[in-house]
Amino acid sequence: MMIPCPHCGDRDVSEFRYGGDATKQRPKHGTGDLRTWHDHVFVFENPKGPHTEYWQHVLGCRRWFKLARNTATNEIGGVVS
Amino acid sequence: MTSFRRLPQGGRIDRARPISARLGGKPLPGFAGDTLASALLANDRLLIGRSFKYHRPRGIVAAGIEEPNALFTLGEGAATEPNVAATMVDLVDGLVARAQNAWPSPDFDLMAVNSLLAPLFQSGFYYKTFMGPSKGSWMFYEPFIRKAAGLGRATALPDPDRYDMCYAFCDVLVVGSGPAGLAAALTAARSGARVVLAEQDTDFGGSLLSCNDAEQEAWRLACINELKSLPNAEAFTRTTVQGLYDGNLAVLVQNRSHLFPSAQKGEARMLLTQLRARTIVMATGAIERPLVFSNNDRPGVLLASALRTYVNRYAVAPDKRAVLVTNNDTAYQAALDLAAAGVAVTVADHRSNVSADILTRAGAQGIAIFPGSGIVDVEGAKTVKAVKLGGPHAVTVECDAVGMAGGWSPVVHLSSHGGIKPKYDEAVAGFVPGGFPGSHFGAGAMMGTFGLSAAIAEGSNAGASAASHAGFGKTRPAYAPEHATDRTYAILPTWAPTQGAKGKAFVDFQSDVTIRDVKVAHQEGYRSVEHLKRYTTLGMGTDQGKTSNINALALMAEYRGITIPEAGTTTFRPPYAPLTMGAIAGRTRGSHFRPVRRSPLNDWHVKNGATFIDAGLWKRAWFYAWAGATPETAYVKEMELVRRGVGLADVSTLGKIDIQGPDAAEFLNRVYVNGFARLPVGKVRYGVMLYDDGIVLDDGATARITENQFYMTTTTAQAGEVMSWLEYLLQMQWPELNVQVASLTDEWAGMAVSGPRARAALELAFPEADLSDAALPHMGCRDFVFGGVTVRLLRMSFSGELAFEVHVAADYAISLWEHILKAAAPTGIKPYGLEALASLRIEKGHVAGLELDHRNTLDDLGLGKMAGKDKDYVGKALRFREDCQAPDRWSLVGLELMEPDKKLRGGSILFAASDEIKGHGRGYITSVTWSTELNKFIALGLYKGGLKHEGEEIIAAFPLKNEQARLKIVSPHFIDREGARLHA
Amino acid sequence: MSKHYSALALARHALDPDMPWPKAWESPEPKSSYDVVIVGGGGHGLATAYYLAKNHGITNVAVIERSYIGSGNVGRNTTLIRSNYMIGGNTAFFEHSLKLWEGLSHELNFNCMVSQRGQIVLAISPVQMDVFARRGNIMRLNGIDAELLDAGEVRKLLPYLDWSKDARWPILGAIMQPRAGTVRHDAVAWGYARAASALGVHIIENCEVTGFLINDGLVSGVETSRGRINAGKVGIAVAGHTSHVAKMAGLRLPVESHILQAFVTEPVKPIVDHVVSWGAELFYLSQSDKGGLVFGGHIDGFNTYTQRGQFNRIQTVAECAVSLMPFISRLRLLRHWGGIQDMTPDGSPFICKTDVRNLYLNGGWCYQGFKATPASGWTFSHTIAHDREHDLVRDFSLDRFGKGRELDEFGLGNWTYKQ
Amino acid sequence: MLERRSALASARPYAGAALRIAERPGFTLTQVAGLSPDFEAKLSDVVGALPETVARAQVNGDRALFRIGPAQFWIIGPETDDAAARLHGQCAVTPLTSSRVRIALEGAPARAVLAKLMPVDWDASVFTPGTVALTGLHHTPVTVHCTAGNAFDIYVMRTFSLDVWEAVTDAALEFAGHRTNADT
Repeated sequence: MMIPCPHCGDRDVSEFRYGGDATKQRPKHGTGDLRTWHDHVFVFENPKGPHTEYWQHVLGCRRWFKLARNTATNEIGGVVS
Repeated sequence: MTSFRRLPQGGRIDRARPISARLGGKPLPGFAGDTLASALLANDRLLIGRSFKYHRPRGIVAAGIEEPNALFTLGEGAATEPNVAATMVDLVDGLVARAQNAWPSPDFDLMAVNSLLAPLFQSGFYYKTFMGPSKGSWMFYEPFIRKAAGLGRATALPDPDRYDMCYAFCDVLVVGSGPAGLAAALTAARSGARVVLAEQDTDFGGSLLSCNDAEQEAWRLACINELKSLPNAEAFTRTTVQGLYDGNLAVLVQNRSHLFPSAQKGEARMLLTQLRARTIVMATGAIERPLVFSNNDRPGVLLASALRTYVNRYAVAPDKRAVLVTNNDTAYQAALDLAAAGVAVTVADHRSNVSADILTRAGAQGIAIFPGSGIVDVEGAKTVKAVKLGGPHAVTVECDAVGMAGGWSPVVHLSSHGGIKPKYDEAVAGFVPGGFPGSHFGAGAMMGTFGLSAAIAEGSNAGASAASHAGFGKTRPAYAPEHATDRTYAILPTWAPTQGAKGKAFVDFQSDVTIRDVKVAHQEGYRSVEHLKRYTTLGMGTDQGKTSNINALALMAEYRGITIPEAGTTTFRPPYAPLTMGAIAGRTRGSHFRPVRRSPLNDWHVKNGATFIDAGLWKRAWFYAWAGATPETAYVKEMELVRRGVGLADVSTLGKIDIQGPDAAEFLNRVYVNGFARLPVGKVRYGVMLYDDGIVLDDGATARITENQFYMTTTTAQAGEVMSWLEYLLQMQWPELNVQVASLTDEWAGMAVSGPRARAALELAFPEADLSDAALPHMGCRDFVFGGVTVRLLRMSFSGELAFEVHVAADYAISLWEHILKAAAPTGIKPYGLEALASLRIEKGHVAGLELDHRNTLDDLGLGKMAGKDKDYVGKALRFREDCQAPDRWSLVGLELMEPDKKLRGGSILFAASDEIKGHGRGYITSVTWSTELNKFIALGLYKGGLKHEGEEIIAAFPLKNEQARLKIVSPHFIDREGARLHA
Repeated sequence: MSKHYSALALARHALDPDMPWPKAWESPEPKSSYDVVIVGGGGHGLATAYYLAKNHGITNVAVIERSYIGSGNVGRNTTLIRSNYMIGGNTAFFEHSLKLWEGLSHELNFNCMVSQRGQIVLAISPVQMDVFARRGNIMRLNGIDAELLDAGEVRKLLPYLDWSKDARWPILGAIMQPRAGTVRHDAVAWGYARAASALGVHIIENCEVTGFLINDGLVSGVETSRGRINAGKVGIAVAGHTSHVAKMAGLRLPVESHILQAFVTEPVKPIVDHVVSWGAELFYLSQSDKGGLVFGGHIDGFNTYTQRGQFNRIQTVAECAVSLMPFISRLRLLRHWGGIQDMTPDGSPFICKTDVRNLYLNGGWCYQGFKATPASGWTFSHTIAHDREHDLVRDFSLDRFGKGRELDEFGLGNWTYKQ
Repeated sequence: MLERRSALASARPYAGAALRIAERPGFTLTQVAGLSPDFEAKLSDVVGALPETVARAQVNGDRALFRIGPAQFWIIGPETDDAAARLHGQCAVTPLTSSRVRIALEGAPARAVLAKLMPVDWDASVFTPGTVALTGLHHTPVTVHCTAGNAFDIYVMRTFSLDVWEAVTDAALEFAGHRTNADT
């Protein structure tokens, strides 16, 4: 796969680290009960199709970003702001 | 008697350059341009091996990569390479080859008795027996089965050769250099696009190399010359496109084995290229199918197209007569070329109607044609003697060779690597690409286009489309040679054998799968293509069923009474052909397997007799020669040095992070469980951070340098994780915080000066600096300039002694380290290594390594009290999950060995004195050391209920060595509990 | 026709080539209703159906498979079996599984080629030796075989490893489980299918479940591509696709689908006689009876359902193979393929009841689905039959994360993609 | 006085007829990051024009500037560079001179060698002088700067530098006239 880094452009997937499901809203710091945090940390959307994920260009500019990617085809949808 | 011979002239071999290779210890003469296969035929060596299961005599079937039978072991000693197809090996001086799967020799093979037991070895054989008499019986049979299986023999010696890897980028990749591929590459290159042409063969031209037409040869050379003249085009031979991966990544492997063993230093036997192509044109051609009939595996039975290649390209022909059996028109190209070479040819054509054009052209060459007939049986065991024809012309024809023309299977592998299934094309009687993504194009035989001018036209179009898709507009197509005609490919699909003979009719030669095996699979219900393949092993050989898959699929469809498309298709996975493991690994092996990370002080350690130990990627000084030769003894002396005097340790591997910004304090206050908001400037604080799940992520000391700048340290192991975690929180979750982080791990070196005489040592090293307890109290921090360089002093202790960490820019580390040792020599200061470092912290009860294993909570580690009650921090919510708060969780304890004569071991399982010694125990030992203070073995461990059991005597069990020992549970702080030494 | 397989039966068929073998399993039309419907005709689903019939006398059972049976991970793994587990909730379950493996060919009258050639896990640091020791000690204390080997003993067994000074990490020793080994993976699906079919279980291929029939929290059947099928109870065993099948029943799960690649070389004569695993990086290798070296490594590491692996992971694994066993450099890779596996935060599975009554879940197997197959079927069938979790899977529950009762066998923390 | 010591002091030198690989010391590396909206303005007051994109270096006199991320720059100056001091208090300033080793690669085969090491398009028509890439070399982060036709500076992490040196010189083996005590 080629992953589009918002700053460095298309780069080989080997330069990136995957950061998990980005469709979930992280509770604001200091808020959220046990159940909310449980769902945020442990439950995954895991769709077969369009998805949004966190990636970091760790062997590059070290930017984290949200990436739209289709888990059924590995098609890249682009960076999500 | 002779079956095959070298023709006096013709072919693409260089008769001026004779080659002497060796086969099975005997010379195998040939010419430059020969393959091992063509040389074998030229020397009339038909019988070249034995089959996998039945050990039947086998010969060469093909002239290309699809060869199922002719596998040899090349090279000797460490350079041994088994299972190489003779058709893909250049005949070069020094080549050494051996036959396989036959003992003592293919000619006289003892295992041939297998063929007598043949009726037993039908599909599913293994699944139905070898179960008795008792449960474990398979273990008795397995060794024999394993010995019998397994093609060639590999060497256990390390591969002596070099393999290389590179990355490349292009606009248009053209796969295959046949007529379509050459046209595509040329047309694309003329547009100015960056073009790469990959050809698997030793020369460009594909099917043109097997022709004997002067005009076509001229066209081929013209294309190649123009292509080579264009600066934006690159063309590679011996280069197989092994697979296509996401993002148009094509993996090309160039095989340079023909240069070995005489290769130059640094020259690679194979080069793997990861090529990112904007667009891809596939012109991968087609592979001819055999026909299935009784004894169709006899040596001398080849593909018709192979016979044509051998006669035209290698000038090797059957001695007198060849019989071709066909169900389509293309066989006649072979027939005519063989006839032209003086071979008498008989054609048995399954079709009762053969076109007039063919009849006249063939008749003119004296080729006998028997319409409506096929081969019933083949006579001869180790070579073909004659064939029995069926149908209206039931005659027996003596011959030296048989050519099978069962129709063509387009090479759709690459097009389906991307996940698009091939679709069946009735007219072609084969599978063609099921479609292409926008950036892929196809041309020529792989699309089912078999005519020469049609293929060239299609290639030109594909090349133009690919170029324009890659953003290159104008180009000029490559036109076909003037007299190029489109020979017809009328085919009457015939899958089942002509009836009337009892001999084995093979579908898959290499896996020894007969038509009967397919029947049995059908009977037993293994009917889906995948079941058929897995149950009969059909198509699972090194040839990956290139010649057998379609025939088998068609036969299964016939038995099921459904159409071929209904029966399904086979999925093609990379690699296209067997791919040398060394080529995939490239240079990344041995000492280069993974990077080595070295401390800025590394060179000093090396020079001064340190023994190193791996800690993740780091090489760390384990212990020093001054203290002893083995870790067991050395670390104890180094511990004593620190407890009684002063020692110097390299702690540069600690993670270090620069945290700056108006919200830096708030940021740290969030990520650490304990408060950092009000940490005064010039102070250091020990902090612990959790992950969102409430489990301990890491710990370390962080200093406040200025109001808005902090200097964080992490554990060596978690440094990378913590850095990414902080970046994630700042960039993705807490945009409201104005903070910048930067890694200082490589910028700053760190050295710990520890021991009662630490202050004395540093006062000698830094005479200008006031290091009194008042000026620099415990957990104080100060920067000052020494020798023109900023030095950062942090007064903190991992060992429990009075200690300082001296940090300095890495460039100056060795200079400062040597200065301290020299200046402080009167204090007896010496270096100590990782083993002592880790042992001292155990005595002090600091958690590390195995105590921080992502399983433990703050409270498990006895750090619960650190967490701010009325403060929020990452992981707070889930920290309070039910079981995380359970009173009887395994938590940190200190352990003392009660039996002086015994040894304590890490990984021991803990039990209460009254427990039966079985099950999972009540905990385990994480870290062990000899305590120089207590003169006994002590340990840290996790124990159910933890320090509630302080003072209890328990048992440590180590059944792997049948050891048990009595321990006492004590506080994990074995020394100086009130911390007097720290504040000295 | 010989229904029973044996050398004798083979001989009879050899003498009379025209005598046909019976179908291994029947393929009937689906009935309108069953006592139990198992969704998923993989190893776990088929084993579950077999033990429902065999252990619990429930034979009115249908196994519903979207494609052909065994088309999922049971046919896409590296065929390893072992029971070297150290966490309380795991040890007994996987040892029970290994015991069932040991008798499986007899039990099913189908040779699954259960080969207990022993697994050797190589340690590269003193700390790792301690970790392995803890594992081995727990195994011994639970009646499971385990040996601690020093470098010399390992070298005698595996002379072909890189013992040179060039090795990036030295091999300091190993933990060995002699009873661990390999199994012919496809045979497991076929053997269970044949045995279940013989007991009356319906095996329905090419039938995709498209929905669940659920009324006020109670499941009563499934909608399929071949029509509605009513069921008293429904079990889901579709590892790899657990999330989106469970989603049809309104369940959201702690599961993320990832691809794990597997590799096989061309066949060569016997050269590797054990299962060998490495402590430097996740890597495991054995030689199949056919002669191919079968091996694998870490998941690609991101959420995907495509069965196409990334090439950089292929490189990583090849680098491990060539660096640990330098002779492999000259052998050739024949095939590589990908299996989609459920990854869970703690790397451990689920066999449990769900919020929907009479709907049961089996999934989240991560790397360990194949070796678990017999015990999974054994305990899942019990859970379904008694509407109560079997004792061996008490900890394989969905609520363990909420309770803070993770089963983190390897201390890797709660990250699906780092397991 | 404390003396500097190169992280490559014990590296085996590389000698090739057409290719030069050597450490290029003698620079000051300062990482600056913005903490206020007017950061880039303040920065250019001190160091001049800033690079437009992450892919291009801006050379102002004896300083080269890389944009390594949003509101983040590297300033590569001479050993005596005072940029850090002059920027103090105006943004986050992090001296990183010791953290990186600069390896210079020069000669006709340079692009071929880079292509063996990093998944970036090194074609002369694409990676022109002034181009910068933040990428990975043997699992470690590196910054590559094309300083002229076939001349490149590779900034590698100090603690990995000896290993990266080995990786680069090994990749360049086929271009080595000889590699000093290569066989020891």
